Amino acid sequence: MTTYMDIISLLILVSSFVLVANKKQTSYIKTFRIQSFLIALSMAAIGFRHFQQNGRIDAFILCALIIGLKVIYIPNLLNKTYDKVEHKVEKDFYLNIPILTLLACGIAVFVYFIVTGIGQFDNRDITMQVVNMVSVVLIGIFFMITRKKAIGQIVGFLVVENGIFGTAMFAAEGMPLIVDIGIFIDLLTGVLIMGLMVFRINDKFDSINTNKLKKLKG
Amino acid sequence: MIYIILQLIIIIGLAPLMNGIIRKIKAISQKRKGASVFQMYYDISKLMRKDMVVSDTASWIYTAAPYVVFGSTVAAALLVPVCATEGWLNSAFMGGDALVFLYTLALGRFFLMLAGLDTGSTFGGMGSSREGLISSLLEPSMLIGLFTLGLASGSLSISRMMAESTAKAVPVLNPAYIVIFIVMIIVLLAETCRIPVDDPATHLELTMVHEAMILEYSGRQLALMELAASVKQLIIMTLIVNMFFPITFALPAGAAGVALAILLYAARVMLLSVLIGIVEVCTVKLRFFSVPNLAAIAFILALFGFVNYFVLGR
Amino acid sequence: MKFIYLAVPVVIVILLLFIKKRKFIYELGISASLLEMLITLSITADAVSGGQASFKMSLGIFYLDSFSIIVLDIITILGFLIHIFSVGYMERDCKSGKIDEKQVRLFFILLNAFIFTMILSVSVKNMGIMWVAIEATTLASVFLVGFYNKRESLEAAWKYIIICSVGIAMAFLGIVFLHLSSTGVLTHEHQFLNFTDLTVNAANLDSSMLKFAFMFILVGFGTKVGFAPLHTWLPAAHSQAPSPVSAMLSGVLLNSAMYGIIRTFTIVNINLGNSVFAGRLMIFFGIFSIAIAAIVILTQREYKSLLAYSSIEHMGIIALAVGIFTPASVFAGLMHIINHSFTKSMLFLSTGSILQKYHTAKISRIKGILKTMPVSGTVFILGLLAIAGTPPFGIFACEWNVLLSIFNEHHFVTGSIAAVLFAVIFAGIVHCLFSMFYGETPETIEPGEPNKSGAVVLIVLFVIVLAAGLYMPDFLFNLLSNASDVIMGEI
Amino acid sequence: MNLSVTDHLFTLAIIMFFAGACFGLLFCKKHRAANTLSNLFCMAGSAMGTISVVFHLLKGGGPVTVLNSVPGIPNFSLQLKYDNLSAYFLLVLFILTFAVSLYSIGYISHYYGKRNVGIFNFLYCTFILSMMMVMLAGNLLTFFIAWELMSVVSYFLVVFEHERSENVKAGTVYIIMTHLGAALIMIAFMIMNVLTGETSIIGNGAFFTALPEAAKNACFLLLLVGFGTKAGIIPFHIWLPKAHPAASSNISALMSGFMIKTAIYGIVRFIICGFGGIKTWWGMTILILGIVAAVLGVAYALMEHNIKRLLAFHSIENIGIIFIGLGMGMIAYSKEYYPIAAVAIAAALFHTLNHALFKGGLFLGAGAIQYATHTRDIEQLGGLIKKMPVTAVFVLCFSLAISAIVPFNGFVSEWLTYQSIFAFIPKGSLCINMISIIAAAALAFAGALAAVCFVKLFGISFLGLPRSEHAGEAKEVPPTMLGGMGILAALCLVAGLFPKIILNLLDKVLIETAALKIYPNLSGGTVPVFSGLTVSGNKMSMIAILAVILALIAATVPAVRIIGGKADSRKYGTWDCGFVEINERMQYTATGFSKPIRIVFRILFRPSRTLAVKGEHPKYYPDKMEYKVGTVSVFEKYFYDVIIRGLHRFSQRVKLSVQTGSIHMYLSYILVTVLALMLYSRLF
Repeated sequence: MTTYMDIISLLILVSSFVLVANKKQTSYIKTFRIQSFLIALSMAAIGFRHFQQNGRIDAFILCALIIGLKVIYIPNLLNKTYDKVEHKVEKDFYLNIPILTLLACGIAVFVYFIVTGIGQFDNRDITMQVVNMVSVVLIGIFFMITRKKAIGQIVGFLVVENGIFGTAMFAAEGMPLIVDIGIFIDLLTGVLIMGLMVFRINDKFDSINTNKLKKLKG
Repeated sequence: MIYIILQLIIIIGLAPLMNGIIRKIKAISQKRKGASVFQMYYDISKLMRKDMVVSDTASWIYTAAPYVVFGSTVAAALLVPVCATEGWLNSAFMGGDALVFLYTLALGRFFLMLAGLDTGSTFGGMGSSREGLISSLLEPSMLIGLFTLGLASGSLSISRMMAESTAKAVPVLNPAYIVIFIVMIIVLLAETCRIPVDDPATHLELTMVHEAMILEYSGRQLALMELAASVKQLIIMTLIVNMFFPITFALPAGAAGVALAILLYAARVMLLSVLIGIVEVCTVKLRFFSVPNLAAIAFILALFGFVNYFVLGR
Repeated sequence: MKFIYLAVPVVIVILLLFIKKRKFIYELGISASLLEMLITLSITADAVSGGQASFKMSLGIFYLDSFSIIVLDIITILGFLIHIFSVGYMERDCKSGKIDEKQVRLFFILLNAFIFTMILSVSVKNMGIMWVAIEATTLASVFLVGFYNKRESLEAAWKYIIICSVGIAMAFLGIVFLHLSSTGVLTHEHQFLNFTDLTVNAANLDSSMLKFAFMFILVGFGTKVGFAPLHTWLPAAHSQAPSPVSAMLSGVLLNSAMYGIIRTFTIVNINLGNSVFAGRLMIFFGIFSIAIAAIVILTQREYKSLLAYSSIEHMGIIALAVGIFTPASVFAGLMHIINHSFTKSMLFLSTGSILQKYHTAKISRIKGILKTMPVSGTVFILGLLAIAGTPPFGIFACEWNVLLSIFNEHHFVTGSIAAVLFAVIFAGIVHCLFSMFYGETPETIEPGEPNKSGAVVLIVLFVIVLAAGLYMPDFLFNLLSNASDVIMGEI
Repeated sequence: MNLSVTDHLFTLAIIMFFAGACFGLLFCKKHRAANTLSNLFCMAGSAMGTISVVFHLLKGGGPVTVLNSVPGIPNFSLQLKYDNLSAYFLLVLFILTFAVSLYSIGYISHYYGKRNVGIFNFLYCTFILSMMMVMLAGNLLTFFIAWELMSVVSYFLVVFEHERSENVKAGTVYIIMTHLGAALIMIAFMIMNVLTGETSIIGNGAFFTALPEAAKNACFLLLLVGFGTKAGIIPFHIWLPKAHPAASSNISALMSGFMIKTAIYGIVRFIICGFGGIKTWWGMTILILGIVAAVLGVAYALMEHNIKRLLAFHSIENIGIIFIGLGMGMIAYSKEYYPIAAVAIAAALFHTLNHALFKGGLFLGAGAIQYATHTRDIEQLGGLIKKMPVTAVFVLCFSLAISAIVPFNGFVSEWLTYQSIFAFIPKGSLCINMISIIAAAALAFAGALAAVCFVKLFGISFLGLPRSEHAGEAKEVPPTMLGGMGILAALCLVAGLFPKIILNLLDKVLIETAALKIYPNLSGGTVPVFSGLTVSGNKMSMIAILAVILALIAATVPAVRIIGGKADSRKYGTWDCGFVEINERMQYTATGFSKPIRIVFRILFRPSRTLAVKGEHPKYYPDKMEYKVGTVSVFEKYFYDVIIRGLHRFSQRVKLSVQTGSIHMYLSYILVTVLALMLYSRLF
């Protein structure tokens, strides 16, 4: 079981690397879809275990929510948004891809160094998974830092959310259900609001390049 | 009381003579016959009897100034015993406090400078301005000098300082005293508007200081001003002779002693006047803005005298 | 039944969805917020009069103790006052054609939603739900920040939502670790993540995990609180939001985020047995925030962002006070929370009047406020002195106590730096802002208060601020000392 | 607690000032009523206050508590009480406020209908109350609150005429400086409070003796800089010459006459009395600061042509003189020569009173000039002695007093300072002696320059011909204003002639607060003409010297008459060198008057001059010539401006490099913070 989980978490991490290496906005969304699917997969695995152990189906509900929201609805929404805003052909990221991936790798190594220092993580079977998920969170932020377009930032934010959700899932086998549901509501509203704002930004600035939002200095 | 009256008579009586002597010395050096040494007495009595011309612009300050200047200068004179006899020293007004002496003179100077400004004439203002600079530059040196002498005698009273000097065999040979002596000579020259600081004989606006301030005065007011100036000169001379060249031998008691002391005093101040006359002859007037250098020298010397007193004198 | 106050804003939001008339909207908003305030005040009164035991009340996931009551009271009292002010403010905006009727309704809906999320965040004991509520505060207020739909406000709103969401995400990571640290200690699922249970069992939690958790929570909620260098959204959002919203953000929202940090801080400190690890972090962030604010305030050009920096400073002071972690310092920190909320809301509300009169946010374009608006102007200038820590206002009393408690722990250098920085901030405020008050009113501007009911609110707030510096009633003292006991770990 | 009648009178005095403040606000709309009533209340309060503090000083009997309130906030008790030291300073305050309030009745009339007089009166009364509160503060907190209140209220008074942007700037500089000073004071208070657990400051004995040595030194420096900023010692003086001219004259009189003295009170209260032990280097520091302030203050004053700026610089000089006294006293105290210390500190405190009297008076005089001529530039004045004869007499008295000329009070305190320096020199080491003698020289120099400066002030503005229409059309000011100045002038003379009245009070003050006795070294002094004030054998009696001078003048007048006979005096124009009739533009100007000093001390003033010739062909046919002389404030240019510019640049840089506007940058802050904290929690 642990090995299986380790592999999936590693895949999730890898999908983050892929995300950082992506160049086009549409492929961000695709990668995100894949990553969410991987999380749903692991949620399902945990769900099976829970069901076997004490017949609870919390995890299945969550799994369904993930698939519904993160694998289907939100990526579609983002795609629609993407279609509706104007596009100019321009580089969407700072630095270049190899350096970005290297830095992302560096973050993962750093997290490994830090997390293994925590007493409780010395030799527990979830260590690897926690390391991967925390890395996903930080790489998500890193992704947001490096992307100029608003869509990229939304995706980055979603990856961060994936990461924290993943951490909760792998490390603690999920939070209390009510918390998880709350998170989903927040996430959904957040993405809706962000999507709405992307339109408005596009309206006012004729672009969704957030690098142009620089009027409020000092 | 008798001493105070004597003091008044001697100071006011002798003061114009000093000017006469100095002028005579200068005349002699220039191979002139020159006026009589008593010329200033004639001038003053003549001026006393003349009518006055007062500027329309002038206010009561102008009228009051001669009296205040004269009054305060003579009051300051009461603080400086002319003869270092015991009775005289003891009766010196308030022990002759050196600080009161300095600040009483300052009262006179204050009114003198105001009077210069009162008529609205440019000369007066110029004189006041210059007088202000010179007097303030020399004030610290004078103070340190008096402080040092005071420390040697343990008191700031001028009569105590004189008593101390009298007690010393030849005070001027004491290093601190020599230095302070030089300082006092510089102060004397500057305060009484003599060459090299000011030339009392000229009425050229570029150089005048004291004469410029009293330019508008005439008649008895002028007489009082001139008299006050010479009194001031004499009291500083008195200070010098009694501090640095005291009568170190014992005088006979009683009236004879006093008379002898007065005579000796007159002789010494006259000698000093001759000396000043010679200094005036030998030097040229400094450019006005070189006067601060002289003052700086005086200040440094005074400080040096003070240190000397501490390192060597105690 | 006590938790009924939670329902009030929800009901209002629903009702407002169906009400079209402006007048009704106003009346409903004011009366509902008044009701809310009265309920919470009655809870407070009960708690205060009932003695030690009744300070805590619990119902399912809901939970109130004296600390939460303090923050809750601040929210509802300011909620009420800001409602009154907003009515005048919106009316004027509406009349001048800046916004339309629909937007007025939207404003009140969002305002009430915002209030709801905040009161929710301080009324629960489950850290997870608290997190959800705090995240929701961002979502509820983001359109309030971008209310005017201009380029700048949109920019501010975007930065606000992105930075706060990311920051808050960190806090969730922290909460996960908090949860992990309690594995094996808290066995029942309904105990999971409850800070009450965590505090009770704090000594048994896993220390290294807890440190990790605290650090993430500090960064996460710290973003919302506005600790430098995570404060970056704050000046932008405060300067672009309508003034009542700025008042709400600065006076109320920051406190709820701070509430989350302090709750965790208690657990960590009990667990670690001393305040070195977490306290040092808090002190560092406190001083760093004060320093950044002090430096930046010196050359501010816009009055609202200057006030935003001042909020950063004051959050820093609170962090500093709590970070010292002695009963006296915590007490002072709590006092500071209250005083800062009232003073800062007062200031932001007065900027509302100024903005509506002068139509500019630039300091250099404003002259003669004291002549134009005697009430707002006087309140504003005295409020600025108050916020800069001048006696006899409330903030001074707090700063005095905070500094005293710092020095009492022999943190001489920290205390001295803080004191000097306060003076620098004072200098910055005077240097930058005071020129607005003097001189002649420009001819284009007619004298008079733009918002009459708002002026009354300002005076009320001013009286509170002044009174807070001169007198503290016994019940408040009890409440505060009880709350500081709570923070010190006696839960 | 048994309060006597006089103590109740004191409470009543406080109530009077409160009433004054309230009436100011109540009659906001009726300017004349507001002003008159409020000032009358202030006068009543001052009179009552004076009586009660004088009685307290004479009667003795330990500190009296006025108010003791615990408002519920922790560590926040307010305590008002007074002992002899406070009573002495309060006496100074009440005398000054009495005169100033009387003066204000007339003076403020030029605000009627133009400004909100009610608010002004409110601020005025509050200002007095806040200064009282500083004197009355019984514990550290109360002192600090009062201190800050005083600063804030006086700030509002400085910017009261806020239409002029320079007033606002002056106010800003003032409040920033004073607040920075206050921050240092606060730090010192915190240290003192925390390390000794003591908060009271008025009572028996020194409260902060338990402080460790290092803390004492630190507190000394903090308090010195903190109070020094308020006192205006160089180099913390730059606010003073800005703020005083900005405030209206009655306020400047209070600020200069008393507010800056609160710093002296603070130093005496905390450093001399509070620490229960003085170090020699503390005294030396204060002495050196005093020397610098005394000399530079008067030197800068000479360069000023704005009366109030000139007077403001003189305040710096006088604070310097007070500091010299204090410094000398502290050195003597630390070396355990208590009688000398007593005389020196008494001299400083005496000078505090004297300065309040004559500087208050001078500011009132400046106000009168401004009232009559609407200008403060002395280059515009002239000939006022004929238009305003009474004012002229009073200003002359104050000028003589501040120049330390006999027979006014300024001389007495300087004389005592000189005496203490003189008495200490035989006991000191070479180093201390060098500083002491330079202090004495500095005193003399400052006194002489002050005399020059006041000759300039009085001579240019009151004598000669009017230099502008304003001055030509001046009229004598209303009697209330003259009354205010007259009281102070009379007191200047009284304090000069009967110094023992004050010294008796000071003796009580010093015995109670520092267990120092003046009288072993000091005797005589009041009414008997020839028993002078004596310090270690040196005698001085102002009455005697005045009597002698008057007698000599009285004798000279008839003597001259007898010698000279009757002589006529004729009025005629001033000598014009035979050219056209002399006019006012040919008079010596203030700029010209101070030129020699400007040239000699050019290193201090950095004078610049520009001569611009104007006209179509300026070289050959000049129409007009413009000559400008400027001096540079060295401290502002080379010290404050550098710091301010540096800070400004630093702030800009930080602002733009932190708050760049780029959301990516902001996000990276979060990432970096997280990574750093992860490292931190891993390492610790």
